[in-house]
Amino acid sequence: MFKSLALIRESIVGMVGLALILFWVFVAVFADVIAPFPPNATIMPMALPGMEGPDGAVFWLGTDHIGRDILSRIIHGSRRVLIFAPLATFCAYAVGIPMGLAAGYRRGMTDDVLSFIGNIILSFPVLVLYVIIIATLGASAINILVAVTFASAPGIFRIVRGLALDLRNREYVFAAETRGESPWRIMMIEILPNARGPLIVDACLRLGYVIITIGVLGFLGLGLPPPDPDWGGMINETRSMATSFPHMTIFPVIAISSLILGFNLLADGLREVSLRD
Amino acid sequence: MTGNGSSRHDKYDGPILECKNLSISYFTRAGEIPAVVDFNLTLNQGDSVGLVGESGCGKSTVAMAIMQYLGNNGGIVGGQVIYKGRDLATLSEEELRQLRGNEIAMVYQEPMASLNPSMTLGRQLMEVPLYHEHVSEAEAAKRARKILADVNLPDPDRVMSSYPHQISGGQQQRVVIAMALLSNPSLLLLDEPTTALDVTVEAGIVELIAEIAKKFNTSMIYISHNLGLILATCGRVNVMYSGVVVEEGAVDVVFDHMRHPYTKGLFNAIPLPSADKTARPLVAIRGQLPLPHERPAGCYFGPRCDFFQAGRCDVPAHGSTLAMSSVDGRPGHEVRCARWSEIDWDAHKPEGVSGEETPMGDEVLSITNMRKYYELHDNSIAAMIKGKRVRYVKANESISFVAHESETVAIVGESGCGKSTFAKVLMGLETATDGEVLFNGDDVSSQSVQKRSPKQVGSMQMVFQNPFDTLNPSHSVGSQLARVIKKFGVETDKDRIENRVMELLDLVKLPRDFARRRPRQLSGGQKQRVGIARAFAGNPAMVVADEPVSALDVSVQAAVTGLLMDIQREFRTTLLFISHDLSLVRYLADRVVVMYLGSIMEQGTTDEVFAPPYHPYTEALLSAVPIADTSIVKKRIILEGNLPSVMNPPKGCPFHTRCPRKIGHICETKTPPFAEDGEGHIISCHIPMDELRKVDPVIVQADSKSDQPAAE
Amino acid sequence: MLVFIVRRLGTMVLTMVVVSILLFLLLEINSAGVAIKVLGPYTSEEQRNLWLEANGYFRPIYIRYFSWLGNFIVGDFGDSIRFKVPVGEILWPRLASTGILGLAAMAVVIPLSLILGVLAGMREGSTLDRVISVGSIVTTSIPEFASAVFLSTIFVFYLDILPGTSSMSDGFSVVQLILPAMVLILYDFGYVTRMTRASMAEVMTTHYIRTAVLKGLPYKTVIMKHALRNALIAPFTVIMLQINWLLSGVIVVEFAFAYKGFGALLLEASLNQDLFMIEACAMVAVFVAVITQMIADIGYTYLNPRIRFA
Amino acid sequence: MKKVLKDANGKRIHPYVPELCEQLREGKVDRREFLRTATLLGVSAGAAYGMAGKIMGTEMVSRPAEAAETPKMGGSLKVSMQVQEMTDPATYDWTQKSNVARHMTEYLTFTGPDNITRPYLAEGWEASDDLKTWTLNLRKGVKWSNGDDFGADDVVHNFTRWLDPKVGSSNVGLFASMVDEVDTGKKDDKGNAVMGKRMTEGAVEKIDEHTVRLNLNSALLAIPENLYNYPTAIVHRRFDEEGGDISKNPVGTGPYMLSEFQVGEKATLKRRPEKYWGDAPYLDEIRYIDHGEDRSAWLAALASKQVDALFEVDVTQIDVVERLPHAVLHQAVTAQTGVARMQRTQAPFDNINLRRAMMACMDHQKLLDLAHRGKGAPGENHHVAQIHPEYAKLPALKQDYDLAKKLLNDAGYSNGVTLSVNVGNATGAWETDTMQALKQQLAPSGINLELNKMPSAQYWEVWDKAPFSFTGWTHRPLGVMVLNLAYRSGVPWNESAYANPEFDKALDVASALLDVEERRKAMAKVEKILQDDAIIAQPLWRAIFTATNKRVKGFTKHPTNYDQFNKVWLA
Repeated sequence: MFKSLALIRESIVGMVGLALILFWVFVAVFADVIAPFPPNATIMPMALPGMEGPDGAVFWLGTDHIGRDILSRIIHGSRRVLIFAPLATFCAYAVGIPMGLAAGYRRGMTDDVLSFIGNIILSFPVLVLYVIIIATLGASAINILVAVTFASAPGIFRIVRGLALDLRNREYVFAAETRGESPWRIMMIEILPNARGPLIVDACLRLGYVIITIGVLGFLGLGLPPPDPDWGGMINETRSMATSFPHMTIFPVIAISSLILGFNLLADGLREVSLRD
Repeated sequence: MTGNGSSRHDKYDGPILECKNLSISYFTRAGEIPAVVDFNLTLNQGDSVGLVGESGCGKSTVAMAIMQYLGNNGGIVGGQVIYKGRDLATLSEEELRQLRGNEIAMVYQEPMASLNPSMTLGRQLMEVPLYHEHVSEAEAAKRARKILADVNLPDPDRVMSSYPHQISGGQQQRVVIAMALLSNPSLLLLDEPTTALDVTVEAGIVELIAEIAKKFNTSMIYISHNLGLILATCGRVNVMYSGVVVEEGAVDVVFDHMRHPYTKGLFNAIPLPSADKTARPLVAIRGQLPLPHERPAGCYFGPRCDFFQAGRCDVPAHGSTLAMSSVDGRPGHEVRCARWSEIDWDAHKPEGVSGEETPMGDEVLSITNMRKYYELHDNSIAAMIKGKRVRYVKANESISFVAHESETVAIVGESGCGKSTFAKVLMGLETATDGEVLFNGDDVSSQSVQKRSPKQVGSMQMVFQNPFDTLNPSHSVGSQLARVIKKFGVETDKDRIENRVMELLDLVKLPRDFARRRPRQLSGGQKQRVGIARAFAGNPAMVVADEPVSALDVSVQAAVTGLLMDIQREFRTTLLFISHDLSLVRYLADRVVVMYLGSIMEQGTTDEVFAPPYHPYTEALLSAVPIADTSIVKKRIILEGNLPSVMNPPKGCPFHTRCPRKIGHICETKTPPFAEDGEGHIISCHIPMDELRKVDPVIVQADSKSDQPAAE
Repeated sequence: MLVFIVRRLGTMVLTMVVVSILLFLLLEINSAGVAIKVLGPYTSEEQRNLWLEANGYFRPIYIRYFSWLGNFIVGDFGDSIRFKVPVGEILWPRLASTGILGLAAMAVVIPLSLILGVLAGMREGSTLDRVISVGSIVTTSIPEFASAVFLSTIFVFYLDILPGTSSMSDGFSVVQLILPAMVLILYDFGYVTRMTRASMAEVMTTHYIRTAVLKGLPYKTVIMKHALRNALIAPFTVIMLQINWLLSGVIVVEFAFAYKGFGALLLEASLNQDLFMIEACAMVAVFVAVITQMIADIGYTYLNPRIRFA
Repeated sequence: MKKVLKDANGKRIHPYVPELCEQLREGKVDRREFLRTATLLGVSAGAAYGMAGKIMGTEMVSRPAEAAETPKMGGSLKVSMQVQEMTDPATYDWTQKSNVARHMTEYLTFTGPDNITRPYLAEGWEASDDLKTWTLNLRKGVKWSNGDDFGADDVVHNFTRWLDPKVGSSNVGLFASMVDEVDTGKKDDKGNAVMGKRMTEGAVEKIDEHTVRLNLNSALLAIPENLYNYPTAIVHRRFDEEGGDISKNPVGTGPYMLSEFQVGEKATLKRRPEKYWGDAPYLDEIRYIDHGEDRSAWLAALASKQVDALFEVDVTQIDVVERLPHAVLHQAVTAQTGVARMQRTQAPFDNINLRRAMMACMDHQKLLDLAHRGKGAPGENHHVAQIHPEYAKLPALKQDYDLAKKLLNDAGYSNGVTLSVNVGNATGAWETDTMQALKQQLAPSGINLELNKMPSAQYWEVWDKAPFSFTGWTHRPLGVMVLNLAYRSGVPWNESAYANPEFDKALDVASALLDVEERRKAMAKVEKILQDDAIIAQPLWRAIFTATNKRVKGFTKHPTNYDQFNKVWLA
């Protein structure tokens, strides 16, 4: 993992992606310091970019329809997306990896049953699944987490299963078997670490999708509960005004697209360097 | 095959191909990497030249340079490739296209990968005349069919309409050869054409190539790492090392009177029939092949050479390396060595890895009538209707043999012979369907590894085939060894485990700081050593070595083999050596078990098995093994047909479908009996033992030759 | 081959049955909730009980499931709560509309991305490759909802050259199809392009391509006859599975452009708890997905002789 | 013995009317209140305008605006609105459904954008002094589209089916005073008798072919207003026999008839060729086009001239409308509002100090400015709007954080408290915006408001159960109507589970008072009790908006979003 991260220096595309991600990570970590206003403070509705607020502070990107500073909301919104997307992705991996390992390593009935379950979930169009889950359970943070996990885990399951099917035939796995290691140890210690390369690439791509998904849910009004800023939600709240006040919509769009782009580019760069060596 | 093709050959009577001072480099992020330096070659009409060398010596690069196909990052940086007087570098893409596949054709290492999986073979063959000679479809099909018959493929029509995966590996390679011959090329490049094939199949291909050379008078460049194959196919040979040719000349001259220390080293490292593990052990070449950008100045072989002299060998005389010089009195025999004339080969007795013969001890392993069947569930509708949903695959059938303490028993066979299943049953990863497997007195046939005690598990361990696969790339060498020590309960205390890891590294002659290294920092041979250390961590009574050196280069093979035998001798371990390499088996085994399609064909002491009476399969196998010794005369036995599928084995004697000595109906219906010729030498054949005894030996030393291949 | 198809059909049916059980349990296990949803929150307990009794909700759950499933199989999905007409009356035309939108998008995505992907993958590392690769990454990084907002702002409000909604209330209109299809194309083509590129690049490094080149075939023939066929196997599967993704994108696009399609129907059914509509939509969505997967599998098998003749 | 007053046509006038005239003369009620109350009591709108004119000395025109232009006949008006199922007018639960039907099936009364209820299919009505007996005089000469004459049988049939529980009409609640609670004879799971509602025997009486009398169990002032509530459209007497589906078998008295209906997509109404009983409308055709639930899409449809009018425009969109050169924005002052109501029965809202602390944090004007762009009126936490005739002005509420902190301290939350409010956005995104603004105002006192946003359908599942929710309430012409619906002990829509006998009594008094001034005094008490009990935080009264193409003439936005296109024409 560290090797491929170090190698990312070899890929321009990957470096650009990493830079975009690190930029947003920096923004998220220091949000309290760099945001000029509290993200939910309703100060001055409909201010245009560059306008001065009541106490002389400047709304660099303007304010939204109920007077909140767009820049501060984008800055604080990065926190939400960078906590939520990785957390959701992590949960999906936490479910998908053991299932995939078990199916790929043990094969037989375990594989048949798990694959069947996975295929059923996969046969739902993703957003259909989200919409039904969220509309049935309600749009809380935990439900979005559940929905993302539920919808992403089968995809991860498939990848891990494929990798495990391949890696289980390696002689070091055979060696571990011949010394009577437990299946659990073989899966976690012998197989999993060697699957990390493709999984890291997949995780980057998946993070991009999860960010899009959280954005789409926000856009459909099924997203994270307000008022804390959520990029997709910001776009949804303001897009009816986009023609008169494009600043309300365009900046969150740039923010979300740049972060997704960052993950996609990083994934591409990682794949490039991993293929090279 | 005649027509405009051969008229083309008549126009030109200079050399077909000349490589002049050819230097080829790859350009990577790390900079320019010279792959081949100062390569010279002249090939006349009808000549066949072998390029031989270990992996990474640049032999395939030469072939690709001749084809002018070096990819995006490779290029010729010096010298010329001249084909029939034309410098290929000056040709346009279109002119090159007209040469490729038409005048210069190539046969590749992996036939399966070289054929388009989604196109019928007929179409792939027909493309050659269609695009080069613009003949009609019908004519192209006719020619394709004819050439398929020429390469001895039965039923060319079926092959024409097949896809690559539908025919066997040997047949695929025949198709690739047919494709190369379709336009009756002037020059044929063969890049390790048999490496991926089983040994009996290889023999057929080699014979075909020799036939072609004779029949079409085609000039050939034959690339191989196998000296025996070169001997069987070529007139001249170029021995390459690290991007340069170190010695060249006529094959028998070079093989009998080699002058370069590297060539000499190679021959000392391969298990020729003359080698013997106690009397004339194999000698490994010390050190490792230098990476292309770490080559020493002067002689590239210098650091590994026993005759290295500072100030002479490390002075570049020709570019960065040395120049070739002609060996006196032998025109065409050249060598790239500064001291070739000074070395007294008779006085040089290299230290081989040898030891005394150790007496055999008690029986450690005793297998009686072991059988392993797999259930195969047939989910097809037809099977459901018939109610025959379960079929049995007989992976192992009636296996019986014994192994003693400190004995080396070799199990020999080609792919699908059931060696791997057998190993799995022994190790407890599978349980036997039937029969008895007594290990140290305990029946372990139905004891899975989880049910065995750590001591039991530790006392039977395995060394694996693939060095790139044998160690887990994610964990350090030390931690992997430590885990085994802990698992087998050899040591429990942390410090003592570490001590034991160091001891193990010492045992396999690796530096102690390798404990902290990751497997990818190790060479193939080093990884195999770690693999051996791992197998011996639990002080095993028996080690199963599954082709432990087959993926290694010749020079490394000898070292690893020697090490394995050394340790075995030291611990009086029983070694079960699984291999397809009969030369190696002959060299190190005490007893040999020959398997075919899950059954034992023949077993006995090494001498018994390698001498008549033979089982017909053993006989064919022995005949098929290429031997790099000009003094050896072999009987030629080429097996017909394909290896049958394990899923659907022949009834009666499993070998009857390919047996050249099949006696009749009985072979097809009755399982042959185990006939005994002397104590322990058992042959499973319907042919009476007396008949079998009358067979001549397959391998004989020709009287005219000296019995020491390397001496002069 | 026949065996393969029959077996795939079996799996498909099994999948549908399991999905139907899950849906039924998720949405109908609480019959009191069903009554509230059907009759609205303002109704009295008495009214709800009358309805539940009339519609057989007091029967045991498994009988309810089987009668529900039976009705489903014969195409009786029940009445939409929101529309008060049989679900099928709404669902089928909507599905057809989405089919048209999807076809329109795919009609551009498939040729465009295949051509670009092949061009890029043909010469890996070339400038053209880099431009196409980065370009396709950028377009896939802009979520559909974002491009929908911007394309509509530009083309509807500023330029005023395209209609802002695509309800097709006066009959089918190609002009109204442009914006929604454009959004789908913009997002989807990048993904297929990248897949095609990767597949093509991989094929170009294979030994059989080397064989074809060294056989002296013209470059065009190498690409057209040897590389394409093998390089398109993977994108074919991706494209078929993309239909699943398309269905997701369609929700956003139909919502944003008021396109009367399946995606908007499903979203609104979910938001309005139109129970029987959700059930039918989900079943249809899964059915479409399973069918396309089956076609993908069969097509993959057909394209790949290695599996076809195994 | 009271004198029976009659108007110029010999029609009986409610005894309260002269007093009302007196109050108008003395300036105790304004013109609007006079008109509204007079018409409510059965004075025809024309007569009421006439009376007011005489009293105030000015001639009043009941139809202002755009009189200068000559209306043009013909044309098709396209309106963007959700086209929902519209089977049975009695069961309509969305205004949109009634809008499609409104020009086809008509109501007994008609409440204009000016909040004044006029006679319609009922030519006039009389209420008894105790407001328990109402006599409806039906218009003569009205023909159904199938050729039948409209008459008392139709009206009786409608009342009967509204109050039949099997029909499932929400009118049961509206006309609760015509319904008895009876034992249905069934038992529930616990063995208790299941109670059901049945129309009181004799509640509707046919007097003659064109007269119907309603006999109520209790006084009800708002009968005429109720008769224009959207589920009370009058269907044909054989409606149920003929299929019971207005969209499949459209029969009505209105000037237009449904010619095309595709649920979820579009509905087309074509003008009937026969003579209409009222003034002939101008439009040939009204087309409703469904653009889904996304308001941005509606506006996009208007922007690209795909439609001429919209159902509604969000307050955030008014700038966009103003930028469209061909569009005009319409605004209506309404009593539409939203209340963050707390259930006194559930902790922590059983603590009055906590509730009051919340109220003390509110700056209603600022909430209005932030969340609704200042469009509307500040709320006063008692759910009676300034535009209601009985509105009594109470002392202004002030933001007072010191008080809030003190109250919070008394409530035992000296370290602050986190409260979670459900928001369903059932009436638009302004609900979330308002709660976000409220959150900001509560924060300094130590109250942390969390927003639990949910889809509206889900919101309606819990709207009357959740401890703390923000519910949108629609416009009703009288303040007492909504108070009776929502805050009287035990009524079905009492979402705050409010039960205060003192309030009920005060509301009873106010509801039965005809004297506007008296009623206003009584209302002051009602409002005060509600405000002091602090069960609702009511940030604002909304103005509502829509937009039309400039070529749409004669259009006025109705405060309840009712479409009234009889006088609309296209330039």
